Amino acid sequence: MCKITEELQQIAAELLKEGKVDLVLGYTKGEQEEQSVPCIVTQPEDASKLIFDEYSEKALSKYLLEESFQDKKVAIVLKGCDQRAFKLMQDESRLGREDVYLIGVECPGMKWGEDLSPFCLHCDYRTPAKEDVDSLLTGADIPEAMQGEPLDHEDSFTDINRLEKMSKEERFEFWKRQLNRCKRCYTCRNACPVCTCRVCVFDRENPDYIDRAKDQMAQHQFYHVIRAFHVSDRCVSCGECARVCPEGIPLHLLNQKLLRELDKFYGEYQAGIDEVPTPLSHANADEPDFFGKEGKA
Amino acid sequence: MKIGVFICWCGSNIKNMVDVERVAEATGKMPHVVYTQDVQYLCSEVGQSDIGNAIDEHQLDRVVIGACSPRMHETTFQQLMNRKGLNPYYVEIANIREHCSWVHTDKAKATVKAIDLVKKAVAKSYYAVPLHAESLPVNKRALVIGGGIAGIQAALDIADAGYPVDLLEKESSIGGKMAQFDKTFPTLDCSACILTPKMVEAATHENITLHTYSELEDVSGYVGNFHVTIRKRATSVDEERCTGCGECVTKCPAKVDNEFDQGHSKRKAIYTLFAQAVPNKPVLDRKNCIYFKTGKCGVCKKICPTDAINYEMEDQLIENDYGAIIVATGFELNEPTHLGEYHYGHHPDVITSLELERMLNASGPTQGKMYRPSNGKEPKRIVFIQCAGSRDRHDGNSYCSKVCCLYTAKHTILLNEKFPDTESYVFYIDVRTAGKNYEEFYERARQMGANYLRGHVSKVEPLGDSDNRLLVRGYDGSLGEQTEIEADLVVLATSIEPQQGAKKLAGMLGISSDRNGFYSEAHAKLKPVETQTQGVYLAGVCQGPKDIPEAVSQASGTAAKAIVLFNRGQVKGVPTTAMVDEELCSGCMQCKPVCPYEAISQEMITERAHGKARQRPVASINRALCQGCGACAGLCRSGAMDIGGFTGRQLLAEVDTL
Amino acid sequence: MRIPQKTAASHQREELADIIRKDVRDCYQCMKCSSGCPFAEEMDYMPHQMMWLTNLGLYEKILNSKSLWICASCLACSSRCPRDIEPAKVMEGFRAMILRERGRTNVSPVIPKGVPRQAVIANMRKFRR
Amino acid sequence: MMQDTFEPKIIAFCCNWCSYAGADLAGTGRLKYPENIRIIRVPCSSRVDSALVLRAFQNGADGVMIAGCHPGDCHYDTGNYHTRKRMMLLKSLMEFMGLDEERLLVKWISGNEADRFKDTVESFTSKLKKMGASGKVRDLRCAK
Repeated sequence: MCKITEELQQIAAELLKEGKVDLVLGYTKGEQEEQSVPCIVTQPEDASKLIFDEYSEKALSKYLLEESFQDKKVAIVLKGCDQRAFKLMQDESRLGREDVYLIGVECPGMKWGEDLSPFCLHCDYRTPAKEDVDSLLTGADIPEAMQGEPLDHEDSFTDINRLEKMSKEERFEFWKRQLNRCKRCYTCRNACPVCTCRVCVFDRENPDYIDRAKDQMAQHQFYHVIRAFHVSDRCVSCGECARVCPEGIPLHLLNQKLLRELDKFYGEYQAGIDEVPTPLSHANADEPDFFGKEGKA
Repeated sequence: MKIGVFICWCGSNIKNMVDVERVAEATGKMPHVVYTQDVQYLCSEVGQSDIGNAIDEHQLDRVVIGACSPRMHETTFQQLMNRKGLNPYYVEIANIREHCSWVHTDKAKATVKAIDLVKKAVAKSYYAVPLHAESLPVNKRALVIGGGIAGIQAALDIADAGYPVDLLEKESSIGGKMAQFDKTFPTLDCSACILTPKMVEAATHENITLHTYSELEDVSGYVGNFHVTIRKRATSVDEERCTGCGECVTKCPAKVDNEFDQGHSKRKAIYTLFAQAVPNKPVLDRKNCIYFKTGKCGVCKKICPTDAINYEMEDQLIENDYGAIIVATGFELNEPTHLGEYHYGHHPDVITSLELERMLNASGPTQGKMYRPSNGKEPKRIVFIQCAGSRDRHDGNSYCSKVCCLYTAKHTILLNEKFPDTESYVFYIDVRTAGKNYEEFYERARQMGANYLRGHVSKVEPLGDSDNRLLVRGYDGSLGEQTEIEADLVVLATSIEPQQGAKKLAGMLGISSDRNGFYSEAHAKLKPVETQTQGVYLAGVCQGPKDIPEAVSQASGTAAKAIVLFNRGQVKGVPTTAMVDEELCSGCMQCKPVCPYEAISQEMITERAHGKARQRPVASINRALCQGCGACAGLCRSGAMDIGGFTGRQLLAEVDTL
Repeated sequence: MRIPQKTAASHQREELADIIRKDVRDCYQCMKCSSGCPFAEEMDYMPHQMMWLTNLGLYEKILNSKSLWICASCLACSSRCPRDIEPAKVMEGFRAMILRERGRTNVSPVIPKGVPRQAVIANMRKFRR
Repeated sequence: MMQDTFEPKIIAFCCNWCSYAGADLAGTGRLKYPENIRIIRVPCSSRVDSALVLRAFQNGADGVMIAGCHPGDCHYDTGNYHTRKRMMLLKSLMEFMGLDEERLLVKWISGNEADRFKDTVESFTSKLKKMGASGKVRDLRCAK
């Protein structure tokens, strides 16, 4: 058993025993070896169920919005990206810091099948900042690929570069191939820790954004463009959207592309680390004008 | 829902290019349209009564007009709706004249387009919501921030109109920079002689309350209803008891550099800012007070005949409500030490214009005598360097400080008058004399002997002679050669800059600053004293460099704006404001920084869910402030934010019909 | 050039003022005199510079300049001066000062090629003894 | 030839204070431009969100134009700064997805630039005529 899991179980048991929290939200081993699933522990003796490993990808913070978690004191396990998501939710008044006990864990990098997630390779915030959490557990086994400096955005999201080099028609065909597989199961949206609207626009009947477009392709384009926009500057780079997609659509490329453009023209911004407002919530005169006389339009 | 569609011929203006009957016929087939008519002139009385009669006869609740631009006659039709007891936002106008009949040449195509445009308007009207303008009462009391000449003028004007004014000043006396000046251009009026009566008038005016030695702590609210907290710093002198006899000042043993004289004299730790200070009661500068530094001394307390000294006095927080705020915070002068080539700060005989101003002032540190700080002798040859830090992108401010040309001309004139055997040399880039009688004033300066050399000085250095004089290296554009002058005194026309705290204040007031840090007016030409925040007005140099008459007229302008607001007694917002669907809003407040009017704030609502009452945050619109731009609605992810008259549903309906 | 500590003595300034009856202080260096002067190219100090040296009190430079003698007294400058200073008159004033102080004229007469007759005659006037 | 008969459909969102007024002025000045454009009045260009633009394309618009005040002239001070930021992102995402980002035109047209309005409509229309019908985002079942 790794050091973090051991310490985690210990802390969880103590918190429950002392009555500091009503429940601990963490991970436990799933049915398969290469799978960890969310788990709620309410009794000190069950704390031994909790684990933390390189398959504990799921961002847990969004559970806190659910009805069953209201009015309860919760301890929650957070990786670096999860903590960013938590911070963003906090900044966006979705939840308060007071009733939540944060257990920060050092992330060893998450697996996408055999490989490490490109998000993790690029990540320079694997461990939450000490002052942002109540307990911080470190000492993860860091795989070799992640021991050096994190990769640049360009070097980890190579698919974006590849797509950018294609012709427009090739790109269109690529996305057509990808998006035509979309079943609009909304798993990407549900897994995303920053998709936190009370009612998603795509769940609203009036105006009915989806039903109007009966053509599959047009609908998918609509959905994914809008989703990429809603996430863009608020993305905490956990990579869950792409990982959970049952059709394996690389839809993280869309919001990462937007993020890259935002960084290029308006300076780097990391949601959940840097202070709000996010880049799209403010604009000023000094920013580049693409649509003036010499602009690309 | 019963919709009536009216198509205007506009005489031949529309009819010649659009088949109006066909338009009426085509739109008449749309759902909910119960009546259509084409009319020769809809805006005429006949046309208006046609619409009115149709409303009565067919019980129409919505009206769609196909006519000229809504920018032309929207209000005409809205008023008609009002008269008919319908909400004015139940009328929708399709622009088939400016956007159709006038710009096209093919009647068939133009008719198709006109049908589209009217259909679009009908579709939009399906989702029309009734709108009302919010009006709120105005608190008829003004706050003027800054007690310089602009602030004083604004306060006096408002007070004379019969409204109470609070005048806030951070120093211990009102008067501002003008109190430091000797004479004013172009008339050479003595600055104190024209300022002091105004100061006294402000202090004694029944409608003006002075808050000196005070700063703005916090502002909330909006036009007509600002809630302001003022921090009155502890003066350690009980205002009620103090008679201003000055005994404490005389006896105080602590001497420090006098900022008012730019360090060319000393003042005591307990002091009045200057002789004619208003209010003329001393304040204790705790940083330099021996009692506060060591716990020993207490001379002032012992000597005070009325026992007015109170070492335990604390800062006071004063809270007040105002309807309008006038910002007249003025400026600072740049300390030109960073311009190494001028040797300022390294040689005592390189001084700034304000230092010279104090020297020339009869009530200044030298009682109007000129002297060289290095040896106390009278300077014979004085070199003025213009644009020292202004119009300098490299190491200063890129803008023009505007007043230096004239005050330097004034200095040369004053020097020539008082000390006829001094020589003045002025190095300049341009001389700008835009202003009434300014050119004549500049001419007079040249006439009287000032030598104007066109060229910037590149270096001032000590000459190294026994007199410790300076060598000024410049260029004379007229002769076209490098020119050196041995000078006894070098005077730098330093750059005017916004106050250090300008940005913080802007944040508190919700107003914006330009790239140079001066406050931005709402419109460069037509709203020069307003800001983007309604009810906050700008007077004086805080908005940009300007001279006294300009600052005073701007101040009176702000006063007029405040008085208009107070006379009207209420603020009426626009009806087409943002609206929040609280059911959808999660209170993420991404919309808040987008709003240019600070009209969005967070509010807690109570909601019953699962049998429990729970508080949760939502965005809330102040409809008096919101101007209805919709930038927030364009950003809102959940669609909780919408704009009346241009709701997401309405715009979608328009898009969908096309 | 370093501006000397001692510039023209007041008696010199008075003498000039006496001759020309104009206030050179009025000059604001618009340079119209130089832009219209037919001989500006030949001069060491152009008319506007002469005006400027006058203002600065650098009379020595003026009195030693070639320009005084190249000036053809065509009066183009005078007729166009927006300040009514009449630079030609100022030039004449300095020439007069020199001529009054006999022996001062160490400048040789220069008659550039293609000079109009009027100028030659003007020169004659200047160099008369 | 297709190009000769094809009439593109253009939806334009014009801000009330500048571009809509510019279009009005084009009318008052009797300038002539093609009939393909349908103008939707919005209070400010920043009111337009990407959903509206996409919806227009889905509905068969061959081109969408968003016109606002010149930067610095916005009636609401900062609205068009938001517009240019949001629309730049939308255009680059469209390009990234292989969609014709040229079909989305963002233009600053002031209230007195009637000629600019006319020129913009003319050149945009002729460009779209050359490009042909937009099919990539179009919802075929929506098309009338």
